[in-house]
Amino acid sequence: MGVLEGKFEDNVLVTSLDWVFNWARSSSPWPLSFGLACCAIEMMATGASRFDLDRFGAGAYRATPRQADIMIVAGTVTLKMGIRIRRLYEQMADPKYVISMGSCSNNGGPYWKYGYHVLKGVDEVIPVDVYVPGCPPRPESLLEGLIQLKDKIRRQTIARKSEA
Amino acid sequence: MTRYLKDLWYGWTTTWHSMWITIRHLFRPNKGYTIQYPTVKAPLPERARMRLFNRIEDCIGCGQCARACPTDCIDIQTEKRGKDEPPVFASDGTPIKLRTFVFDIDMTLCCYCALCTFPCPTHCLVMTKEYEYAVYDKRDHIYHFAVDKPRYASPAEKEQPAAKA
Amino acid sequence: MESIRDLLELIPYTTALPVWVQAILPPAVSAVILFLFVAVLAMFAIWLERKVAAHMQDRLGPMYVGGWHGWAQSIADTIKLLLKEDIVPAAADKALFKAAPAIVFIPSFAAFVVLPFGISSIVADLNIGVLYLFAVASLTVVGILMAGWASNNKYSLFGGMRSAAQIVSYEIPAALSVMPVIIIVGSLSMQQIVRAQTGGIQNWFVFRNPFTFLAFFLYFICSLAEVNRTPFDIPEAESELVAGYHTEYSGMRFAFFFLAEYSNMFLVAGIATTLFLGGWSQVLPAQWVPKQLIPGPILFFLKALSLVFVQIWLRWTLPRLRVDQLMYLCWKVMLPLALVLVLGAGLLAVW
Amino acid sequence: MTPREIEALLKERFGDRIPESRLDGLCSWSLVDPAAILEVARFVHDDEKLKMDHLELLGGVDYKDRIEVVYVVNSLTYHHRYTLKCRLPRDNPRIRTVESVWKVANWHEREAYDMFGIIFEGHSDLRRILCPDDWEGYPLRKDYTFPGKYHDMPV
Amino acid sequence: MNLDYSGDIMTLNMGPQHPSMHGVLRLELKTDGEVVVEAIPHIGYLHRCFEKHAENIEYPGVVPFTDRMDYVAAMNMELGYVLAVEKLMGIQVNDRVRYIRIIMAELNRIASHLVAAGTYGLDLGSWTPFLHCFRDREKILDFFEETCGARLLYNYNWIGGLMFDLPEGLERRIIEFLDYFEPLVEDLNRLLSYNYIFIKRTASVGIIPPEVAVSYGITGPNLRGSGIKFDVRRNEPYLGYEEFDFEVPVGKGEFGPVGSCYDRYMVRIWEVLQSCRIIRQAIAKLPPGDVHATIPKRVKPPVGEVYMRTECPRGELGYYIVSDGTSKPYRVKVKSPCFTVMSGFREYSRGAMIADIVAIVGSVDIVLVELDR
Repeated sequence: MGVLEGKFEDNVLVTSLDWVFNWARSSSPWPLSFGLACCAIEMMATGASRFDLDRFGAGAYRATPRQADIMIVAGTVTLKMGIRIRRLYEQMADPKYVISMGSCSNNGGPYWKYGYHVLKGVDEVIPVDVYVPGCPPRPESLLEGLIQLKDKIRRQTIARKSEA
Repeated sequence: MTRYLKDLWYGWTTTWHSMWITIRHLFRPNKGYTIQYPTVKAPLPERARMRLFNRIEDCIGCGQCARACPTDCIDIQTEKRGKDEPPVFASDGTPIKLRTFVFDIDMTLCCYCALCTFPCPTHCLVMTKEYEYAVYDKRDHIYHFAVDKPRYASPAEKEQPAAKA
Repeated sequence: MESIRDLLELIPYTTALPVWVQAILPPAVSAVILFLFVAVLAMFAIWLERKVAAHMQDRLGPMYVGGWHGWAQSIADTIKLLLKEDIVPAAADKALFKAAPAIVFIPSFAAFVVLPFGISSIVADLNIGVLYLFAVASLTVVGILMAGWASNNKYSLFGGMRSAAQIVSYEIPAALSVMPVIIIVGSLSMQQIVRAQTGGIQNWFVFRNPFTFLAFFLYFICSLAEVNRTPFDIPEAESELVAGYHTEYSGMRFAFFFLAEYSNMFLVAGIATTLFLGGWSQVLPAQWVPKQLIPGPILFFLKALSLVFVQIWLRWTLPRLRVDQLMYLCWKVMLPLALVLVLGAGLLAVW
Repeated sequence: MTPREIEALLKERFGDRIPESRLDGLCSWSLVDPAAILEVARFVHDDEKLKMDHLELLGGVDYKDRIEVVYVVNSLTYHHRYTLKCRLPRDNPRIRTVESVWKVANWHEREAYDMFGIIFEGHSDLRRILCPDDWEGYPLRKDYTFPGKYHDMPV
Repeated sequence: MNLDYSGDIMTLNMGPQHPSMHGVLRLELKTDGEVVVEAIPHIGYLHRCFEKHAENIEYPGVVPFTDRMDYVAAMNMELGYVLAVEKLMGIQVNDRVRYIRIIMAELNRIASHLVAAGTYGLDLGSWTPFLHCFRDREKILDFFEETCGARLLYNYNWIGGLMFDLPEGLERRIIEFLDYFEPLVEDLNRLLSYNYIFIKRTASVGIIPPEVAVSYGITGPNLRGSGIKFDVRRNEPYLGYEEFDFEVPVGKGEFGPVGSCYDRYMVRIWEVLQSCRIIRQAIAKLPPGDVHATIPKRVKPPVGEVYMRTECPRGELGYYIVSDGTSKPYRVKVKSPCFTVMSGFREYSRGAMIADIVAIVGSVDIVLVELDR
């Protein structure tokens, strides 16, 4: 994802660098404070006392996309908003990740059939890393999604992909 | 002037009131407010509505769930079981007259309202307490419950035996 | 710096190096040590803030990174920020945009030079230490204004303007509230000021007379405003200006702002400690405990960190003031009070 | 006042410009001649006995052969409620705005324009409100067909 | 404030992605320095086509969609719809259903006001009240989850009845919760409401005079904050609210003119305590009964139309339902309280400062999905 990717041969140094990089990235995923609809309340509840997103180092909600690492698309994405979401995603600095939270942003959710103004899945406008199910997902589900995302980050490498 | 001083005094004291509350919370043990999720999991109540599950061996393919669903996330396709086939019964004794060869639930469309579980005559469609199923690919959220294959692979094949007869 | 020079002399062959290297080595080494120290301190302050905030809110705060209560959280944050893409907006004024974080960070770093951590642990004991502090610390506002202007973002601009107005205004009561201390000591040297307070808690300037007692609180409030902390954090007011002057900054440059904010926090706490809480001098009165039991630097840190803690405590308690109320507080409350204090302290000194 | 009394008062004042009324416990309404809507609105708002100063709801209903505009008005003084309706032709629905009577009508009328294409004459700022400005069609009409794409996002 | 400006006007776009816009409201601010000359709200970023869905889905299936309109107070939203359809069909529910509905609606009102108060603190830069409010809100959500299995969007009120009866022993636990919670309101007050900075930030800011409030059709706590005593629960009782003893708090203007942000905020805090009173009374009177007794097999109302309004935490919620005799509603039009409040935003935000804009938006307590539907 970052600027360093795919520039190095795979060797011991790269592996240990990978470990450090991925540890740092997966340990402090700062979310963009960006709530759309119902799921935003559950996202706030995830940050609140009972579930406490901060335990994973993800509690520092950044208001500006420049400083955020993960975008939690929490809620229905309408067509009017889709354009803005794409722009917000472009404003985020690499490496950036997207968690699509809830049915609506996964696939349009309950609004997929007659929603003339609803985008059917946020993956139409931005790439999504993890899909969290639920309508709205329980805070635990979001935390589980975050853990899944961390697993995904830990598997990244800056080594060049083998040609085969 | 008295108002000015009163304002100052009020501002000063209320600040200390607020600070007293926060400092009390700081030194109070976190008595069960925070549930450390991956290591400790709070038990879900009996009626929790999470992922849908269908015991397909009990399903009679009536399609009432699909009709009740406000978001049309259940896709059922059935066909009549042949006369020659052995009769099948659900666990509560209801005869299964239809073979369900497609019973797909798209959990990305589901709104977890549980309206589908109530009309089910054999109570085979239930909402489980499973909530940890975040995936990397959203197609993994479509659950295929049907195990039977349709009798005929395609509609054309279905036509053929009829034509022969 | 003297102690560093002594230390370097212990290393063999340093005398064999060219003379200019010998001249430049002690300052360079102390600069590096100070930089590392400031960075570690800021990271610790960030971790402390997150933990304290969490517990005030009945949460737990970072728990997993590094094991014990997430002690490595700030390290991970810093590495991640350093690794992030560095975006310079196309419409930004590139040179100013790139220079701003450095200009914000360097003064806060440079101000540490005159902080007396212990009897001999001070980089440079200037005889105009307090003046130097105020001069250098007020440079920060230039960087913030530059960041706000260069980002070419309206929120940043608002943040920069607010910050300029705020810091410039609060400099005055802050400087005035230091005056009672200087009147008593009769020197601007930081070490002199600390020496004037040795001999236990009763000699600290906070408890010396009522004017210095009030001056301590006044200075503390003004210093909060100078480092943009709640309730005076309007330049980066998250709910109003998104992130204020550093809205457009990402990655490493943002990390500099972040570190600067927290090192500033420690800096003003350190100044308050030096001026009012006796710096590295002991707590217990000298009549009871004639010898200083705890080393000076440790005492200094404990005192300064407890002030940092109060800053954190205030931040997670109070709402934010509005711009005009902030100015009201400065010009109509703080400034008259500071003048009264200076006058009173002067009269007391003469009398 | 009961709906019956309100209806009688309206009938007395406006006569045949109130062509039809239905009074039941669910939602008592009177049909108002579209040309007279502003006058009626002003009357129910200002009249001492009615004082319906609160416009609760303004919306359209598409009846396939006509479009109805529904005004639910309410009095905060006397706590009574009444419904006014106007029938408009479907192909070119036009009606006077009641913005000058109840200020909240501004947005309600914009929404009705957005959803049904009802043109409110004299409205100060008749733009789309919920859908984007370059949206095509009026979504809540019964014959609305979904657009295929909007700004290369599939619908 | 003098509004004759000669200086240059700068346009500042607040939102759709902005931390204090409660979702995706967009405000176009015309600013002269820190002073906002005009604030024009732009909405529709969360227009999810509820009314179109309602026309295409059978009556019981609309209930989950009404939940999603005002997700903070879903019980109240579905209650309004369900009552409207019941009125249309002429269903009389038994007393147990009525009382449980009242208990649930009032609990949800508390939860919703807690979110409102907490996020208002957040808007003004104070984080801790927000988390303290959410801590207590979780306990209410636990009750909902035990009762119907969902935390946020319940689908609990069905047409003619309820999804489930209350679980065993919940009444007792609700009373225990109230005993625990009522003193905590005072804690919240001391932490936030009585804080001098908070008062300075909110009192005499964003004043909605009563005549403006009426003209813009503002309802609920926002109307009562302006000093007008109007509550649907009291003035047009539904569900038998007339049997309960509670007060309708109105803004008193303790620290400035009536109708300021502070009054609106305090009305919510007082309403929380009144809701506690109602719940206690309802639990004391809770009769036995079957909550499924009056659920119709098929929901097919007669031809007709109905307008039903209820008191939702954000104000007066009205459903105008037209039935053509089929199993799907012909038209459902929602009177959304947030919509009317925001329509007047341009008027009552004029001349405020940027920081005040945030305070005003927070004090009217909007939920964007309900605004856009």
